[in-house]
Amino acid sequence: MTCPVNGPRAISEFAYGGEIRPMPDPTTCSDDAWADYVFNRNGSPGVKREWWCHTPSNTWFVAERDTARDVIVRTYLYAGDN
Amino acid sequence: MSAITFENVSRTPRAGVKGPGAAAWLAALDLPVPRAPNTWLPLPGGLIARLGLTEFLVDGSEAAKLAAPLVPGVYPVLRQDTALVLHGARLNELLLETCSVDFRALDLAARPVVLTSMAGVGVTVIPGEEGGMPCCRIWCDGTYGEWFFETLAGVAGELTQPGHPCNQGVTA
Amino acid sequence: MPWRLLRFALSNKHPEPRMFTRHDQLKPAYDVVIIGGGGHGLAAAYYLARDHGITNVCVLEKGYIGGGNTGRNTTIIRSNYLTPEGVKFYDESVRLWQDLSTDFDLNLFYSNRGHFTLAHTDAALRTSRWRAEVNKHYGIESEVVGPEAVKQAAPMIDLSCGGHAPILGALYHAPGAVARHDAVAWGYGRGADMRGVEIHQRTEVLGIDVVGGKVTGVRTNRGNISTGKVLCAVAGSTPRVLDMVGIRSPIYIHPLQAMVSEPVKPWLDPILVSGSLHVYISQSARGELVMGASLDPYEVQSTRSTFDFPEGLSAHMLDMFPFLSNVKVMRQWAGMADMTPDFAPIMGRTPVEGFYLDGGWGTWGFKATPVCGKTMSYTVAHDRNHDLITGFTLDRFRNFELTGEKGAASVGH
Amino acid sequence: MRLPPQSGEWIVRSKPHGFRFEGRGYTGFEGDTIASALWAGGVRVLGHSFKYHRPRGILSAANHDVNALMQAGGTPNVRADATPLQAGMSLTAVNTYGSLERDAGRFLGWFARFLPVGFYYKAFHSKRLFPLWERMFRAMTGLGRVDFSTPRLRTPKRYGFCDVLVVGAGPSGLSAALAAAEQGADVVLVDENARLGGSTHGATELISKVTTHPNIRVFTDTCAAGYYADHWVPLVERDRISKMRARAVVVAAGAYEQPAVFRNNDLPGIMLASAAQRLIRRYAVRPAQRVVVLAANADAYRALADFIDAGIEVAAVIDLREAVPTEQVAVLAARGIPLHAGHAIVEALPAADGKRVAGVKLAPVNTAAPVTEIPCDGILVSVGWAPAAPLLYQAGTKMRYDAGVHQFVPDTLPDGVFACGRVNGVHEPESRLLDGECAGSAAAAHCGFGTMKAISVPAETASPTHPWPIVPHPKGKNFIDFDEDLQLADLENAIQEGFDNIELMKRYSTVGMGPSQGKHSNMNALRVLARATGSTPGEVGTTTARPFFHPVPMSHLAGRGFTPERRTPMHAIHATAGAVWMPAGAWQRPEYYAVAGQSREECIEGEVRAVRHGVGMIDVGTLGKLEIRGPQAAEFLERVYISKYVGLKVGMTRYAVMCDESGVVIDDGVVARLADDHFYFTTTTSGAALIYRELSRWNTLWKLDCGIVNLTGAMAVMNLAGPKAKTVLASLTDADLSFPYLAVREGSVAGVPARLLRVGFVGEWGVEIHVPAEHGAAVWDALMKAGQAHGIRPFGVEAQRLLRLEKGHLIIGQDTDGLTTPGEAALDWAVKMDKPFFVGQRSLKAIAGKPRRQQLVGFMLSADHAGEAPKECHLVIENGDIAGRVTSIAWSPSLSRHIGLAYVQPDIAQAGQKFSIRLSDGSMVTANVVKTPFYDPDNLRQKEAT
Repeated sequence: MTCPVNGPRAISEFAYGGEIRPMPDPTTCSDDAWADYVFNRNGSPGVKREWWCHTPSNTWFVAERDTARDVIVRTYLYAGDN
Repeated sequence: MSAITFENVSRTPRAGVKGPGAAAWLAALDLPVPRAPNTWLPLPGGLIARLGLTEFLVDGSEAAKLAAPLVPGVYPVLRQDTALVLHGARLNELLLETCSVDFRALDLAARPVVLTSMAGVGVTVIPGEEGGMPCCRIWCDGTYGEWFFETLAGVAGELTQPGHPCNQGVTA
Repeated sequence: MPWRLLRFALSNKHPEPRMFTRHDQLKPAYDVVIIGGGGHGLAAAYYLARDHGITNVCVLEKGYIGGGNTGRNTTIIRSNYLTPEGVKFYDESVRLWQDLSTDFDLNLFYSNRGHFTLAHTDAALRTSRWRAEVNKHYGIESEVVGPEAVKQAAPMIDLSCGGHAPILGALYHAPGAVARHDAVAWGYGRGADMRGVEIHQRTEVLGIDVVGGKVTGVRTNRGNISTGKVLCAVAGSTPRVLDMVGIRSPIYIHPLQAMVSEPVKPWLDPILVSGSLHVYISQSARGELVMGASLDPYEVQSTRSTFDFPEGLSAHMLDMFPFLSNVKVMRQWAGMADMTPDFAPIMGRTPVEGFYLDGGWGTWGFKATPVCGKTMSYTVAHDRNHDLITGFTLDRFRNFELTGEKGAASVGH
Repeated sequence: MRLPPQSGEWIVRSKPHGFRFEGRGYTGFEGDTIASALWAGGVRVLGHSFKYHRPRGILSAANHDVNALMQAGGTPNVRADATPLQAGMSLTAVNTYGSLERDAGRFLGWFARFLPVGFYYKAFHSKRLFPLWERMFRAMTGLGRVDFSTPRLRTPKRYGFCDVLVVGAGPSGLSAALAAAEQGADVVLVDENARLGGSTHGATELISKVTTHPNIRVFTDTCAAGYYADHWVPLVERDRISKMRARAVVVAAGAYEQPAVFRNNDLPGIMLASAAQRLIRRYAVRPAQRVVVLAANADAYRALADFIDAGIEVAAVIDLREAVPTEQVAVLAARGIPLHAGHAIVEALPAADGKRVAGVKLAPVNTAAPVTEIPCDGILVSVGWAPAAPLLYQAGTKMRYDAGVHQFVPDTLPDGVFACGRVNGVHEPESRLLDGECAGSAAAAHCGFGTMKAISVPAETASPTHPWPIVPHPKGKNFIDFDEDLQLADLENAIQEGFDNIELMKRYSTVGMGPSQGKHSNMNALRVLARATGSTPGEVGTTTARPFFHPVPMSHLAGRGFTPERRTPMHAIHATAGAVWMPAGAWQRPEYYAVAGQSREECIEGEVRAVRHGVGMIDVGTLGKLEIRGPQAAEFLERVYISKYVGLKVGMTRYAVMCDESGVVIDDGVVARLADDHFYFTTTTSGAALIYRELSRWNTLWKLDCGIVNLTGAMAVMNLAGPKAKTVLASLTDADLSFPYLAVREGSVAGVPARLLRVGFVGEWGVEIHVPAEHGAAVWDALMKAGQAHGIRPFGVEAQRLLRLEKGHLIIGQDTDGLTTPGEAALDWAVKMDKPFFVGQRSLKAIAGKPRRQQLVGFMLSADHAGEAPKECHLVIENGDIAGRVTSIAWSPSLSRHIGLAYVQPDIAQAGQKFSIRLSDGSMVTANVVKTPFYDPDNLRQKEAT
């Protein structure tokens, strides 16, 4: 795994933060939509945008990772949803 | 084979600062600011290290300068870490046995700062060379300090025993 | 010497018939299609045929039967869960387990060894008492015992665990057992096969046809099938199948790794689990130490191995059993676990009519194999959730009514 | 049996080593393996087989002779064929009852026919009898014994780094390493043997080039145990592991020579030709006097030379091939050795004692022609090879079956992985050198050193492997798997029973599941399956090759096993004060302070009394301490905590509860406002690291104009509490202590800048004193000294638990669980649903309408309660059903009552209601629901100093 700030490190230096999932507007969304956001996951294999943290430096960043092969496609600092 | 010497330099004055305005603020205090993340620059009687993008550590007498009034976007970081200086021919072996970073691959001329984990403890490391032998300065959270020191000293002790599996020249 | 073996001896040609009929073609239609030829799917097929007289059934297996988590788990069987739903459910499972060898006329090596969940902190000790009290309430042998009882069952253990995690006590569950995992799939497979169920290996499901919210068929790499009922029993790959019918679920996949030592003369009778040290261990009938730990910390949909795993697990093993220093680890492997937010399975009917789910099995699927077969076959046969699984339905998440199994699951397998 | 000195032999004749085996004394040499020394000593039976306890000798002498596992003192399962002999060793065979001589297990051989494949699935399973049978199995099973007196061995583990890692130092590996090094790459070359060269002997010039090359580091006696992602390969040495991170890996692991399958092919004296060569060249041991060679490839004829040089009489060569190449025929003709082409061994004949081979029966392949016999005391087999490909499989290499060489070879290799030599299907000596150079050059080029050389490796002219070295026999004993005692018929039967998939066959028959992991059995098993199912080996495919290549000791895997420990600055002081420690994550915290002559309970009660009536102090430095600054600091806290902080006055604190997105309580602490844009706040001890990380993630997402600083390790904290606390503190501070309850001030204590938080956790006038860690010990000491006059006592976690319980304060994780909402935990008052947003708010809104499952209430036992009191997690029972559970309970010295907290159904949660708690023994205890706090209900004591 390559931290965008600290460079390539052993995976043991990183913490996994789960897939990046846009939050629906809590004020307008339905209970169902909210429950879907809170609990449901995109559990199928594929390339996902995930939160990862380099723990010694507490650096959060985004990793695009193919969960089928456990291969990291690229990593970069978070710059807003897209 | 020469031992590894440990020096506890936790008493040297130290100060930290972080935030989007930190770099500019330090410059305004006439401190040299390392450009690249995770690099350091020497200071009279100490050094200034850039930890990641927007955090800085000033070690040595110059740390006093950071007492200056803050400005928006600058947040002081109280530094109470344990600081060690390690030096010796077998230092690299000690690092290999406690840390997954390949320090020998680093370009010392670029003055690298390494934030990593050593023996399971988060550390900040500045590798260097002195008298033809590797040395490094390590900071870690003070509450881990005692255990960290004892553990490293223990490993270092083994490394000075002849016949120790990691003391065969072929793999040094 | 049992007479069965004499019979083998007296005939020169091996008398045993095929356990599984080979079927060269899929039929165009089945009453029920079961996706997944692991323990759960085959058990459901077995009980559908045996208890509900539904035999026009096919089991579709992408690889070979029992090749998924059925053949990758550490074969621990117990029922000392935390929630009433969980306890009743697994208790029924243990009851079924005890008679399976006889039902199948196949030796599953169901071995009652006793199960200790070690507590290294007062918090763990509290959870142990909580589980023990709930278990006893439902008539399950389960009690909190002191370190001395652990020492008695495993005299050679280091109660201080290398000084890092002193053992303060344990939850003791006498019925805790292990079984020969592959044989479970074979037993259910043979039983289903004998009753007319078709098992199709190397058959991959490519899609599921849903018309008007109702299942109508299944598309495979060996042709299409029409059917009104599909049971999904593919723990480890559930989300992929759910995508085929457009159902969203909380299931996410983390690998669970395990390793086994070279055979040594048996020295460990009970099954030991340590939540704090993330170790569970038992010794197989071959003399191998079968060892597992906690889930890998991030999502991966492959059975790749990591080296961190045997490193960490061995360190903790030696904290408990320093004298194993010279014992060698022979092999490591991994399985894919269907995780859910509340560490309980997701079972039963779904928003898609005729599509039944048996997933979210986390790390507890093996021990539930028989009761899953029972309850899911009932649910499929009557299109009505079996009483034992009403706490495990998918809609509990939409209703914010999670089950509280987290407490128990967090202290291991 | 020792030959005259051989050129390049590994033994050191000047260093004889005495050792014992099965109670008898022998002498070998430095450089011997255990097996070679025993063979030299005339020992032929090195062990008994796993199932039938048949005598077995040397098969491969290449670290997969699992029938020659030995117990060396406390060490089980020592591989005699690969373990260096040491002086004074005392060895026994592992799988015997009694001794190797009189093995009570031999009878199992007679019962062989009663034990067909999978027999244990088919019997012994009457519910009543199984436990008995199982006890019998467990008595017989297993190999070596573990020695409970073995200490924990802490072997070093280190990381290693290189450009090109070459696995295997045979001809191809050597030439690969050299090629890569020549192009400038930093090369590591590993081999499991004690010396370089692999199957070739000598190759001295190449070896010296390699060993003297500055770019090459050589690891001998080292096993590349597995391949892991990103080219991590753990190198297992005798007494440590190097976790090698390479930029490219060249697999030159060679091939395992494969046994032929015929009746009694396991008799001692029958071994692979390569094994015989090793005995001769490395250890100068004569494998036998008069041998028959079973051949099917050129390697056999190359080996012949060695045998003859060693003075072995070659009685005959039996070649499975009809057409033997003329140059090979010539080798024999020159020496007058009879050749039986197109013949096979149908049976090996045992000597009278059944413990060694005494002859062979041979017959033409595939005919019923008459059988001839040849007496001999050794059969040397060279009929083919199987690639040592596990690392390639683990790296994700696609392999294909190459009918030209009758083996699996790499088809597509993953990025940065290369293969050469026999594992790559290249067997001719010259070709292996070229293939290695090619792979080494490519690997170096992959790492950016030089360009890949264009080298063409000539194709093999003849297959080094025979496609069917298997001869059926009505009486069986033709073994395919020597680890598991599996005969040809066992596999055929497994297939017939429906286990006709390679994985199923493996699992049912256990072929390849023994300690050698199928190194000598998988290929033949696969051939049997292919033939039985009318498919090609390629179609059948192989089983997955899991790590490890060879078994690895747990001590090596565990290494030193670092377990970091955290200590607060006052740790040493607590120790001298008699602290009894309890672990809290990585921390050690004083549970209580032991007082001579007092019980645990008395000590704790004494500490409680000190706080209630005098003054006490506790080290709470393990709490998470965070600081947040910036214009939007308040906004940030507003979003992560369930209460409001925008309106919090500067100089005041407020209790803070955090939920996760599903509305479950996950943490609590205190937030202090030091300035409009500056807050200082605490988290639970266990939550500290995770909460800081999670808050950092939220702010990475929200990008609010504020910065969070983690001061957990940088600040020491002590809570000084009790009626006399104010007096004690006043003597050491310049701060005006009249500031109100829940306020925060900055001032100096004992000359040290401090933050003073007026808290009431334990229910007396109390203040949390936060100072920089370096001053923690000094401040603690000063306060203790100042408090002496007032009988100050340090108190531990247990006393604090009791004190807070008297105040009805909950502990996250004890009085809440993984599903508790603020409402259930009686924290509704803290939830501000009228805020625009906080994490978990929307979920709480969604469940607001639903009936509550449970409610946290305070309870008391009746004042006259006698006998056993309930314990935490005892259940609340209403009309026979579970209606809740106790989360906290203790005897309150202050109230002389048992008090506690419990979750109960809402319908019995009203003050004044009663419920019953069931003890472990089943008896019931009645509890009364009461309002909290139990002690000082109006919180007068903590507000004002008395």
